[in-house]
Amino acid sequence: MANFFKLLRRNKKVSFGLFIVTTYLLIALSAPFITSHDPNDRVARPHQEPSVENVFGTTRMGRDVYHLFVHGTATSLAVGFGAGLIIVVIGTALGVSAGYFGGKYDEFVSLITNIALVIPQLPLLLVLAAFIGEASPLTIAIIIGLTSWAWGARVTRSQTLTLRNKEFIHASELACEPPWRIIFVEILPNLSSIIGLNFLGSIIYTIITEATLEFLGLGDPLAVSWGTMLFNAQNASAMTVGAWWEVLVPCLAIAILGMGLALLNFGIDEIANPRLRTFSGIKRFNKRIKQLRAKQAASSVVQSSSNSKEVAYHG
Amino acid sequence: MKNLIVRSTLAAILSSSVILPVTAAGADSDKAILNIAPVQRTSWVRNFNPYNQTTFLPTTNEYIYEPLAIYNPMQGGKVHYRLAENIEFNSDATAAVFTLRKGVKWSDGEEFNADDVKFSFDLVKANPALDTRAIWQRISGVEVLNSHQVKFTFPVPDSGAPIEIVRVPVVAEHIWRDVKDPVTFTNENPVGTGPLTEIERFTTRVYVQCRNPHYWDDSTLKVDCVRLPQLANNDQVLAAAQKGELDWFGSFLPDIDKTYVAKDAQNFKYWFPADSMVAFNLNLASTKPGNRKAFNDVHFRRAVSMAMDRNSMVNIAGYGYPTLNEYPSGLGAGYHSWNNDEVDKKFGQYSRYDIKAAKALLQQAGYQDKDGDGYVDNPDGSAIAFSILVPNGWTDWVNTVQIAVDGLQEMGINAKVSTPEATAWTSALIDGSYDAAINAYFAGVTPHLMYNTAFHSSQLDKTRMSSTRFTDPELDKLLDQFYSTTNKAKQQQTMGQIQMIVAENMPFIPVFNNPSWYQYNTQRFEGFFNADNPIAKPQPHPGNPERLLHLLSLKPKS
Amino acid sequence: MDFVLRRLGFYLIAFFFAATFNFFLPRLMPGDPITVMFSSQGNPLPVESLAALKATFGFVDGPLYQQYFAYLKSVVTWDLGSSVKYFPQTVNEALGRSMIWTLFLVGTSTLISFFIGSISGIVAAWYRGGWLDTILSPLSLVLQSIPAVVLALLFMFVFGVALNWLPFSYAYNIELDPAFSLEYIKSVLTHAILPIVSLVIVQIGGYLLTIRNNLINLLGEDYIVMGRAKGLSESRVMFNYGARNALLPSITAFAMTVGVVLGGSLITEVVFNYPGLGNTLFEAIVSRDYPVIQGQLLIMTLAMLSANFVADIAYVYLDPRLRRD
Amino acid sequence: MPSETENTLIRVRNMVKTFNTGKGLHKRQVHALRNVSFDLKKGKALALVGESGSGKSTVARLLTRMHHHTSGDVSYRGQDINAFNSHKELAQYRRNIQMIFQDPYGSLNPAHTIYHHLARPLFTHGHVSNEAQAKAKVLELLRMVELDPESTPSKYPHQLSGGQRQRVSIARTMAIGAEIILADEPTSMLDVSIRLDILKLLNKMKQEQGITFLYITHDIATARYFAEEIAIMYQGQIVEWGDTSSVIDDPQHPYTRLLLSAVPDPHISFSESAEAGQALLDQANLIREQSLAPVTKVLQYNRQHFFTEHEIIK
Amino acid sequence: MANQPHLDGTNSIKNTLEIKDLCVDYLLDDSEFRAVNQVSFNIGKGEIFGLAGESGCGKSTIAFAISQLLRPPAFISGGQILLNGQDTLTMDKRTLAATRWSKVSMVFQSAMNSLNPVLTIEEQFRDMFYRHKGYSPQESAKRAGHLLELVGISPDRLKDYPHQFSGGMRQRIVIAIGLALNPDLLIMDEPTTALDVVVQREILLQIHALRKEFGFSVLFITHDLSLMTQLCDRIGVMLKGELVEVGLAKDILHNPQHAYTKKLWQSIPAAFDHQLKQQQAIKQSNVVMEASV
Repeated sequence: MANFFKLLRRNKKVSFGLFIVTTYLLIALSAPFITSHDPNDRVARPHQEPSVENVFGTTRMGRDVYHLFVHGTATSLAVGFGAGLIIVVIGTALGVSAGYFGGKYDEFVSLITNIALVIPQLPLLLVLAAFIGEASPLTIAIIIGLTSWAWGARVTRSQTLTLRNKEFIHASELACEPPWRIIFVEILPNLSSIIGLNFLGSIIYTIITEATLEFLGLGDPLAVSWGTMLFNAQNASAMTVGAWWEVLVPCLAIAILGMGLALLNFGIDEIANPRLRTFSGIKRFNKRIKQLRAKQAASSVVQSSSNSKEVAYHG
Repeated sequence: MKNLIVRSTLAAILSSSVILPVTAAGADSDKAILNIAPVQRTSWVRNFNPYNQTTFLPTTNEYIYEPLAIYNPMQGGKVHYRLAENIEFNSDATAAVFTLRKGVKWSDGEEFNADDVKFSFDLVKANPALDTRAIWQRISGVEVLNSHQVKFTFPVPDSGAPIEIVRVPVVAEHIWRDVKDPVTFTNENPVGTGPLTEIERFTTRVYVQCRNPHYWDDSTLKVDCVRLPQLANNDQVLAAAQKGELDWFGSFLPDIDKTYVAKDAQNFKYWFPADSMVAFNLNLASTKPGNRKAFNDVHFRRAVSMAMDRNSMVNIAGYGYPTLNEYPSGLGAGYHSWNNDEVDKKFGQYSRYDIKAAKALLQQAGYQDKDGDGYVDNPDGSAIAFSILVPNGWTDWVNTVQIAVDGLQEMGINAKVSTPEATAWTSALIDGSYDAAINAYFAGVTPHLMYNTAFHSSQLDKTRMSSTRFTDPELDKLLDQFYSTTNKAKQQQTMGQIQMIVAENMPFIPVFNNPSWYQYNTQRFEGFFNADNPIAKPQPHPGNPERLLHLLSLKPKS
Repeated sequence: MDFVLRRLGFYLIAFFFAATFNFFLPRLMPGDPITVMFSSQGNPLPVESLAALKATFGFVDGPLYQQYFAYLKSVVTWDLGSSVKYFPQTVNEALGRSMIWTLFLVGTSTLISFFIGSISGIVAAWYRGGWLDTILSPLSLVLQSIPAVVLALLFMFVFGVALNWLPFSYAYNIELDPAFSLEYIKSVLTHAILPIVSLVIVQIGGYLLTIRNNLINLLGEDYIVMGRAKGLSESRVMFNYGARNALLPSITAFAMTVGVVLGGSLITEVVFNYPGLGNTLFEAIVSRDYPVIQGQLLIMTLAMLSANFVADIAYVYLDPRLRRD
Repeated sequence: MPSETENTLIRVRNMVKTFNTGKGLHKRQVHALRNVSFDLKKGKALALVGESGSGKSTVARLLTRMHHHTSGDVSYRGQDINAFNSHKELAQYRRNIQMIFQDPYGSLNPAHTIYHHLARPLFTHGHVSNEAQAKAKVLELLRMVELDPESTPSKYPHQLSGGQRQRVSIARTMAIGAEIILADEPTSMLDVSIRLDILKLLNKMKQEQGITFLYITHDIATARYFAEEIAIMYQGQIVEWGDTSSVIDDPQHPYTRLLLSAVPDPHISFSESAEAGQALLDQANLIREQSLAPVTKVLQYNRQHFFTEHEIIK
Repeated sequence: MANQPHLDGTNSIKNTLEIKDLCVDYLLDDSEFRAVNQVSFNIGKGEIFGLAGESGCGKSTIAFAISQLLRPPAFISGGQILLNGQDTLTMDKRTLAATRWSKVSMVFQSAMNSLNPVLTIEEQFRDMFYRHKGYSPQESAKRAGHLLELVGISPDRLKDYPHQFSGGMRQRIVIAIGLALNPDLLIMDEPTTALDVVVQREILLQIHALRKEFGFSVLFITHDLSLMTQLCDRIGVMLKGELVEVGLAKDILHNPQHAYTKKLWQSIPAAFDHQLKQQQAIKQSNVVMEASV
């Protein structure tokens, strides 16, 4: 835990990302407490500018944008986390099992995974969502979850293959640990960063995709989410009639959450592979070099090093 | 269903085509070119086959293939003769003779005559796929009496048949008899009788259609060409309109006074006369027993009707564009000349928003919350719970339904909104597998079309208009009776009786009439129809034959 | 060669799967477009009319396996039928026309972002911790997580509507006829700027980060140190020793992102009314134009497969270790 | 062939292993082991010496039944190891035969503490029944391998040095209770100064607990230090075996001689005698080629020292 | 060599390399770690100097420091590295680039990895020749062919890629590239660790012979003290960044002074009979010495 905080302090990206995501989580969780009515209630005249009563203004239908935003946050996060969970569970299960058991099973899973990878995602989702019709956020989460696991499966599989040949896995096998235990206790903990990356990446992907589908009018228009906010704003030509708040709020909501998750993702990547860090020490490094050069220049007048250390010289 | 508020589904906050000023278009700047935007498409495909209802270009009907006559509902069904000079029924209205105008020529110079008419109807009969208006259900024979007279016979007395007959395009026999497959024929270089037959320029993005060199009514026609830029959605139409690039168009524009009129109040104008009627449907044949019981009770239907905040629907959901419909018969302002005042006196209270009265009515009829779930149940205790279907993406309707649900919930009725895809909505209405829905009805030349498709027992399961499954033998009889005479006064009386039965039973719950989308720009042309000059329905789109009258009344500003 | 053949075999299987899936997709959904289109027509359509129309558009009932084989045949012969909405335009015509624009958008933006992204990724990794790395790496990550929709809308609003610098609808000025004229080309280019720039921004981060991370992982390799020890110029070591090797894994990633880019392009096209596949697909979805939808999915799958195949070949070409004699 | 005694725990006769590699047109058979025979005797160490790729690690993998050998007889205490098919039988067998791996950084799971690594096998193999027992036993094991029993259990592998990790690996084999340990280059990745300590520890286990070792290495010196018997492998065949001192000081097979001539000897400096062994080196390729050919004959040099003759290649 | 700059008025430079008080630090997150601490030694012309020590003792860091190959976060915090009397640490970039390889070339630890996998052997000769000598491709191919022959590889394999060679051959190719410009100093950083003993012997004998032929100096880095003693003229022993003992190879073997050197020797078991005896003898003499102290 202490390490965790130390890490946060050191990695500004992670801490900033974590701050953003936590804020969103808090907003989502406390939605019932920080709102006063159903977000779909018509509370004011259409397109009221942000004011004390309606801090983010109102929509064309006279709904309060703040309430829509808060409930939309809950929806988006739920969809993101839900689909993220599905993606991670399917991807990890397939990837780890294929990588661990190998053989014909692996060939089969890899084939399916590779096929899923070369089928274009978004067009397929568009068509699916349109055909299913009235796609609620839950439905969208499920179809995104069920169609987007391939990348995770592939990455997890290759990582598992690497682990599979590690000697500690051989040692566990020799110690006669049952396969399930090797998978869950020996392999999975070592995949945590990959799983974490997959999870965060999937959340970003899902939230973006959900918003896109809804924006195109393929979602359930009654759902309160950022996507439907954009869709409704679009339908009301909010930008044209000067109701910028109706567009800006969901746009920023998505962009900022995306940023938070991305920073978190980046941070995990850096922690898992310290070489990838953007090495904040370079400034310090250059400063240090400068100091040294200055010192050397100063001391070069005085003939160097009478303080040679003791070395056993022969002859 | 011509004028549902057009679905604005496509993306773009505001999109404009960067079009050069119209005057710069082409070298023939001395020509009077009218820029119109009758439909929204993502690309123009060269297809001038007038029978291909789904994919032909919007300037095919009327502009290339002039109708025999035009019936004008706005003038109580007045006939404007075009290629025909006269229509005469026999005594029992089982046949009508169309006398054709002499001297009419096809645009290639060939003479137009009765054989062309017979050929066209035979063509439709031989190719069922072309008979999209089901004309051969209304007529039983076509006979050429002489080169300028054609006789149509009807299976039953039917004074309304000519209304449909004149909607069938008449094509040139000397061209079409050589066409191998008229269904897939694209008729790229059309030969017509209408005012604008020459395709001067054609790209997927824009096309220009100009004056027929042999037009019979040449002196009336002041517009030399129409130019159609391809515009994919409302936003693009708006952008083009704001720049004054469109002269005559019909599109949903949000906050039109702000977004359009304000840009040039002198010239940018609109007029949204009432069009098709929008009503809520309760399925009398619902598969859920509790719902079915309630829906079959006229008191329940009336209470539901009184929970509809029609003013909010019009003003908030519809931007104030639709026309309020508080006619208990659903007749609407568009057909006010047919109105039976008695009906409103007797049943008018049921089609006005009055939540208190609605509650009282429910209470009186024995609807109470029996199981304590917070919602009212049938007098026998069975539960009432239903979703109101509305096509996904039809935003204004979705909002309308939400307003309705707000009212119903307030009354204690367990109603929700459900937004299936338009396809699913349509098929649910056709096969009756739904509880409640919002729906729009045909606006015909007379109100008969709306009532007939909605309630005549022969129409069950045929279209989504018969969705409520309400039929009444008396009503059937009256509907059959309406067109069996050519006597206007008799028709008026029948229509009065029809309204009475409908209003008494309230089988649908009218809320408003869709607006006819129509905007215009007087910078370059004048003579536009508007509230002060209400000659006919003003929309430019191809479902509206009166647009020919409109085109002919336009002239360039000097 | 063996490797390439094996990949080809895989692509065939994948395409077959995608095509089969494509066959079942619309058949699982209720309603056909003809019924839907005419149920709202002015008059009830006689049953015979409806049947005749369905036949014309190829919505024939029959045992599923017959339909399936007929479908497979149509896929193999690439005779995909006619559009319902734009009859008699064939699906091939509709796709052919819009594909050119999408290829233009996707191709140009991919090349630009691959080029810029890779070069800045290489430089960022080489001078790790330098200002370029410190700014670009997190920035590109953030850009990557902004939806194409939001970006396109923002661009359109700022540069198109508010500043009115650039055209933001359609692919060229409609007053011009497509021709090999300076004016036309200029019009095409100015119209492409906004969509391409927003697509580039969506993609560039991915390339930057992939190649940066790949290269950083290679920096400690002996052959790179040896390159420096050999006294070669910094740029020679950076590109011929570092980038050449770091590029290899990103080629696969490159092919993977084609799907993402296609998706992004769909949305961008819809926003900018660009006459590409995205617009066509979306309209087809809205009007339930099944033949076009199916054709779209097939052609996009083909695009993905070809991108992957090109990547495979490029990989073999660039990595001598995969070349077998 | 090696003489049999009652103390023979593992008896390997004519062990053959072929791998199939490549796909399609490139399908090929690789003969990893060809007729390998040896015995592991209780409380003794056999050093298997050879260059990388000679097949010495394959031997260990086959003995642990991580793979099946293609043909030949391998028995443990007289039982054919191929007969251990049920999970239970295999577990029984593997409890007795364990491996220590070359890479100290790969042989411990970075996600778990040292305690986990040692306590798990104790539970799995039923040596302990509760945490308290396990704790005590872990401490004992750590003491046995000369690691600090106080601080070590809670540490993670990355907090230990390579030598310490290798000690943990050794403790793990003890925790399982193996009587045979297959040590696959256990010191080659360690610093020079630590190598001997590890070997000393192994030696102690051999002497005090009677553990039997198969010591796989390419380092002649440690083989000599640790193993009573030695077998020289080249390309899947054992070309010479016998008493360690006899084989090293009096090599008979040309390949053994080549190998030994290349072993760095600090006392023979290049500048003084650069030509030392040069004659052999000049023939290196020829010797390799000859030693690659199938064995035709086994010759006995002395009571405990054998070498092979090969098919003659023109 | 006559035009080499002279140092401190001395007429000729005896030492190819002089390292004086070299310090190398690594910048850690919040501290600095001294990897090389005030190390000084010389390598004479044509001398093979060995640097022994265990992993992490800083011996490779010194090798990298000589031609300024260290990257952040490592930096040289003090000292001088005189190559033919010129301090490489104060060289400007151009001189440094010209010095690299033409004066100091390197053979790296991993035989598998020190050749660029995507370039042919010829290209890896060519870029170096072009950079330093401006050779045309034909010229460079000719030279490269000669060099390959020198290390016993057929010149017609120039068009091959690194992965087509065995580990030993690759290391020879690197040596050939290393000798291409007749450098004054060849740094060999554990050049044979990944190779089998026979191959190792072959390569080192080759180096030994080439050194005689061309007269370059060698800085030989390894952890294998036996090997080093065999090959080197003089040896330095490093421990935790410091040079603890320097001497002739013979002296290091027979008369180690520093306790660490002794420990290193003791941890190498003898392979052969005569070594066993010798070790026995040393042990006894140590016992005697310790007793006498």
